[in-house]
Amino acid sequence: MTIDSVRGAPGDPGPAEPELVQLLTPEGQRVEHPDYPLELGADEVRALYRDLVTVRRIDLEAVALTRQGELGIWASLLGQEAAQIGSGRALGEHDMVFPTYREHGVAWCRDVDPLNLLGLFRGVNHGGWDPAKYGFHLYTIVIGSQTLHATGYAMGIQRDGVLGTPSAGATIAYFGDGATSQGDVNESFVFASVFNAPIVFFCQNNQWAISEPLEKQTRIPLYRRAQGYGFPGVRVDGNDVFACLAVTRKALEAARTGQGPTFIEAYTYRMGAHTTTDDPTRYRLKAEEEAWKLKDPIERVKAYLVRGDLADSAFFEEVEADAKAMARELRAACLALPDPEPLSIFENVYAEPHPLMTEEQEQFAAYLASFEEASR
Amino acid sequence: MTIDSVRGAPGDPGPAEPELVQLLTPEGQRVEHPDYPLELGADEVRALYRDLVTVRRIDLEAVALTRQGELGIWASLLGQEAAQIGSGRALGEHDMVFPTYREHGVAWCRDVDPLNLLGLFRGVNHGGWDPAKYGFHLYTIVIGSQTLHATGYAMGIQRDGVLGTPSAGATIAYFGDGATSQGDVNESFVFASVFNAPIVFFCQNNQWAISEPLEKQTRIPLYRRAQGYGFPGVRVDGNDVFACLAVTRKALEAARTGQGPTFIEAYTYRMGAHTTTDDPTRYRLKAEEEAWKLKDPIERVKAYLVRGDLADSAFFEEVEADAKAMARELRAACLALPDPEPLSIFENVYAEPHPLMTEEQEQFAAYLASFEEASR
Amino acid sequence: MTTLTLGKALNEGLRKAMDDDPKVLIMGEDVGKLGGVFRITDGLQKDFGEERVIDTPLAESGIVGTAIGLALRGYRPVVEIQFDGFVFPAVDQIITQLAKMRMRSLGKVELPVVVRIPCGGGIGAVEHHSESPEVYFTHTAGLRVVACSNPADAYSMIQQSIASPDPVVFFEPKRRYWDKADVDTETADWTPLHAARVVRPGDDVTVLSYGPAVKTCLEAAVAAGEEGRSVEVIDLRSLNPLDIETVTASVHRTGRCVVVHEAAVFSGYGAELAARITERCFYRLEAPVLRVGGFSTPYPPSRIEDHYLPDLDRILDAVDRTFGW
Amino acid sequence: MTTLTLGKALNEGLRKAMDDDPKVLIMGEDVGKLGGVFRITDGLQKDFGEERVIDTPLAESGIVGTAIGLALRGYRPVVEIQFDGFVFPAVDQIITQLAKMRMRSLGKVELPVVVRIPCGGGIGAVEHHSESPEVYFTHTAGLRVVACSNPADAYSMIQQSIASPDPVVFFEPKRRYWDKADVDTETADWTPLHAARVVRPGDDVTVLSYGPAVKTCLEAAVAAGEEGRSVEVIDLRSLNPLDIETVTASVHRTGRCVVVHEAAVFSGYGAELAARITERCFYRLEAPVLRVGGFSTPYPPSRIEDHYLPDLDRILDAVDRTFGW
Ligand SMILES: Cc1ncc(C[n+]2csc(CCOP(=O)(O)OP(=O)(O)O)c2C)c(N)n1
Ligand SMILES: Cc1ncc(C[n+]2csc(CCOP(=O)(O)OP(=O)(O)O)c2C)c(N)n1
Ligand SMILES: [Mg+2]
Ligand SMILES: [Mg+2]
Repeated sequence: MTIDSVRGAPGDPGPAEPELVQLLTPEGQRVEHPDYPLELGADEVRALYRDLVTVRRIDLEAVALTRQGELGIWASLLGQEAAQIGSGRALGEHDMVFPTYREHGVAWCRDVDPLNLLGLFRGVNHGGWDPAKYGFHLYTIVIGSQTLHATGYAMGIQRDGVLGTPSAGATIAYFGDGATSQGDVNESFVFASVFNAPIVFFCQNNQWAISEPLEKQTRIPLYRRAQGYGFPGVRVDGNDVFACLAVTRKALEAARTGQGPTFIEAYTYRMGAHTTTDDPTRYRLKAEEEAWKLKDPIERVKAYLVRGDLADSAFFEEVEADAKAMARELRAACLALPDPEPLSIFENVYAEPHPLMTEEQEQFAAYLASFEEASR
Repeated sequence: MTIDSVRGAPGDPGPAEPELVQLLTPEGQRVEHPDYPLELGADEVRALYRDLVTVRRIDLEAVALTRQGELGIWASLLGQEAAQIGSGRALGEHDMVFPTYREHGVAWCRDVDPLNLLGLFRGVNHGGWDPAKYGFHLYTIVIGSQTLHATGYAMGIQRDGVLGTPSAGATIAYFGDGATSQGDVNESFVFASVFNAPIVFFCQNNQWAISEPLEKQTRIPLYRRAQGYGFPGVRVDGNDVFACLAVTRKALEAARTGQGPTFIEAYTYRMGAHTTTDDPTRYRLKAEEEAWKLKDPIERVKAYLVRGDLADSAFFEEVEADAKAMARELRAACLALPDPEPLSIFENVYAEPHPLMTEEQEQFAAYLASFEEASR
Repeated sequence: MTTLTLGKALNEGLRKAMDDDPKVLIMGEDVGKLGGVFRITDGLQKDFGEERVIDTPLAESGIVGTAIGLALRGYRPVVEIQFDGFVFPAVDQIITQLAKMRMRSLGKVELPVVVRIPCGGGIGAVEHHSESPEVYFTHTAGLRVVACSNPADAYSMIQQSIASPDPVVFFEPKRRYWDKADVDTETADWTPLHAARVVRPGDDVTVLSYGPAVKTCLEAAVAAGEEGRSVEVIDLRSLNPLDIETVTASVHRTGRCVVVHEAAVFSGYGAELAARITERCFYRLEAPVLRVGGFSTPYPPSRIEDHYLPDLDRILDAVDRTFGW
Repeated sequence: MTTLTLGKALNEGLRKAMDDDPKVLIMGEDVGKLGGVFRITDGLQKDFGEERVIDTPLAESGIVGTAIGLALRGYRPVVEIQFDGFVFPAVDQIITQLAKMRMRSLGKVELPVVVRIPCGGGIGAVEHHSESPEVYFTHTAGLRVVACSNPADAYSMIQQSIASPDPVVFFEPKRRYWDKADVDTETADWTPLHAARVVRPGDDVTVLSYGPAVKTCLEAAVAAGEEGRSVEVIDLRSLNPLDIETVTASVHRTGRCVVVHEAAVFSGYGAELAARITERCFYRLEAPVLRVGGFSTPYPPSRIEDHYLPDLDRILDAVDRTFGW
């Protein structure tokens, strides 16, 4: 048979409980997977737990700040903490991350001050951190664009001749289930595979692209998209921080050693609204959300820690208190964020002098000054 | 194993002689394929032979006309006759074709006057035939764009509610190996698969995109691209008119009966230059061309006809003479093609009156008239 | 007469068009159950079904490209681009295909596709959600480009655009979606789609605008009136074709002209207005046509967008300058 | 001094840039063995290898998008778009990413990417091979946009563009690729990239142009000179930023101005020139700035492209009209 026997039924995104790599069950039970051995010390698990709790708390605070009018909008990561912390903690010093607008957890792992993220959503700038400093590129809002930047960056790593050496890095491109339909994302698959670039495509399939369910983007499981381009695709339990860590680690290592791209589908769920302006009650059922609540990415780590006597209640309380304190500080810092100067509009458009920038800036400054004079 | 075991080596476009559907060997031997039974009467085979010879002759004439400065440029189909005639003769009355700029053979099957094609390459218009009349859309030069038009048209067929009825049609989108890298083409795969649209993607893999060999576009056989989107992909001997006919027929029938898209990779070779302005000696070896000459799409049908005593030399001579006569007529008609009127520049930009068209046309008419006056 | 928001007027206009012609389709991201992020298509999928109100994959080129294919099959697709900044992936299909197909076919192919684009700033959004990309389309022959500024026009112009045999790029002033006004949904006796309208007569200076800035211009005209200056405000409504007759008639009378839009001034649509008006009214102009618009920079972060957007004071300042020339 | 065609001058300029800086890369379709369809990159892959002269997959968005990534990694990619009409699939990456990344990062990210676009008509080509898409980029803040018109400028401007820390859209006048002139390849003492140049001094009227039309303007100036009219021709060279000082100095002297480009006039770059010059030289202008350009239609089939392209007669006609105003 030459015709591929897999003729997926349209609108059928695969089995309800798809085969996926899992190392920690929703009940907190550790399971093994032959391809992904993982050994974690108690310290490491506790650190992961702390990460998960912290980024959820930051996220909660940001949602609250939005409700209070302090941010213009916020894209919540609620439910996707494990996908982000698992993959984020798999990253090494030389790796480079290309996020969307929702990777607050990965940003956390890269030491980007959450205040930066709040600044963007508050509208004081469009990002503004230094990607090179953190190994974490700017948030990208135009869906899919960053996957090409990541691929190009990976081609640059190749050209630097560092692959296979200790200073080898890989790139990791984050994107959503909806993004897989964009031309850019598919072109990045072409470039990455043709050049065998050191890149990991990390797709957080949170089942929704705003109001559109997965079946509006694909009729087969997303991880199989990679087959069409000749590189491996794997589906991982996106609510399992251990599995996300192990699978991403392996893919990054493959990339760094010259084995080319891997596509990871982190199967997870967007527990909240798309953004704070969205209203999911218009398009999805409460029951679906409830079902996913049972797979909460944090609860299962807690259960694992408790079950294995790896942490006591003092630890959990401390983590909670620390997160709370950090959120409080963050809130205060957010409220204190100064608005940019009006004349900064003309800055950073060009690196070198540009007469029109100078002209418009001078005219605008004179115009603004005329009010000050008038009000004097 | 969740990771797809197929990690194609980069730069390896599959085996040299890939597994492909073949019904007629280069030596003219009929072979059977379990999935593609095909019965053809002698008349039908002779008709196919006539088609093949005719379109090659038209193509030759166009190349000659270009050399003589009568056409601005020409994209030769030399070597791809079987792919085009095989698929073209699989089409039914209600099917709709979306070609690139090289589908002269398919145009022939759809009764588009070759003079129309010459007109485009001569520069008297940008196409100008009526797509609805022929079931053959305008030539599309921007690589890949037409695949989305074909998909949308197929979605229209679905909405007309004719699938599965005798008036059901399918669409067929033609494109090259290079085109598979374009975002648009991959988006068309997404739309076609998600909506299960009645469409056949017919990729003529002629091994080259201008000077770029296949491995610049993919590291695995192209027909496997379809796997990533969940619909069938098949590789057919693109120099075998029988196989192209049978495989396209089956795919079209699947589409018309609501079974959704199929991807066909017709494995063939661009025997000539990319266009008349191209110089393949700069980038490929004569030996490759020689090897492909042995697989000529016309010779094998001739051998089959001779071997089976299905045609005599009178037939072959007649076909040759007819083709020659048609070419002679075509040449004369081409030379007689009138240049468009200068003022036609303003026509057909809008369906309804547009003041700027009127204004510029009037001004230009007055301007042109001023010369006539001056020269009177 | 009913009082409608601009958003609701669009919704009613779309509904009417779908009622009138079964070939009219709606396509886009989240246009179905959600009714679009601005609810412009609210309720339409419920009433007309998933076959006519199509939630598409997340791919703008795909949306416009398949809309072209549907139009070739006899449908009249109305495409929603979710935000102005996301039209760019579709620009190739719009410029090289949608705009040129009619000429390519020597008039045999008609593509009655409407591309709706919520445009402009002022809603406190993040990057790419406040763009004014009209020039990319006004410069593209084969397209008609219109911009509504109020509920009544929204209601009529969307229907006229859908009825047009030519492709139309339809700009919607997103920060005015919630503005309310009376709309006569009983009549179809509308101003022609491509006619400009004098929305406030005046004698001393002509202010030209379109889309979201029209309201600001009207406010400026009121303020100027209080200072004794009679400002005529024209809502262009159509950018291509431009109703140059209405415009020049006004400037001939007033001898002064200020153009206002949100897009960056440099190489923006105002340049065409200034150039064309100057050609037509050279001896009548007491001052050059002045342009008030966004600065020639990327759209700034929302906390300072009020400085970027032309406001009442900047318009009045330009009006003043035309008198001081 | 060596005599070079414009195409060869570009080739030598690219070679020099690659020699000088190992971070300079060439990317595009067919730029390798073939040397590009116009042979602008001829021999470069042979000498610099496949890692630096990259034949990419056939996907313009991919080309520009990966070039951005390479620039983020410290490279300086020079991207070739095969023909003007094929830049549109890349327009999203250019407009939403390449142009805005610096502002997005508050100046921390630099993207020294050059996008080379052979542009304009006059070579008897089929559809999409003769476009003049400059306005789509001049209106996009964050980009620098330049256009060379002769071999010497081609040689220097491509090197200056590559050296620029800002992204540059670099237009090449494809029908002038075969024009020859002396080029001093020994000096790097060049006119600044963004300075316009008076290529023929004159007193009676200023003709502004750029790219392929400059040569036609010079021919028109000669013809006008024979009729006793002294025409000053300015080659703008840079479209964004515009060297308005050089332009206005000339128009202040002559009092008359004609703008010439191949792109459609409506909403074209000439509109910005006309509007800005009129603002600056209002009291000096004896006639409105007139625009000669392509008609406001899609580019016609090549058999009549000579009517579409501004030629000597149409330029002279406009010059005449500025005197008859
Ligand atoms: C090119 C483009 N089109 C549309 C949008 C508007 N938009 C923002 S997020 C989104 C859905 C994205 O879904 P997905 O890729 O699954 O990511 P998620 O938000 O679920 O993380 C859309 C349509 C956009 N940002 N960019
Ligand atoms: C969007 C776009 N980019 C570039 C080109 C220039 N171009 C014309 S044909 C071609 C190669 C096409 O290769 P392929 O798809 O394999 O088709 P073939 O010509 O081999 O039939 C290229 C790059 C184009 N027409 N459109
Ligand atoms: Mg999602
Ligand atoms: Mg090919």
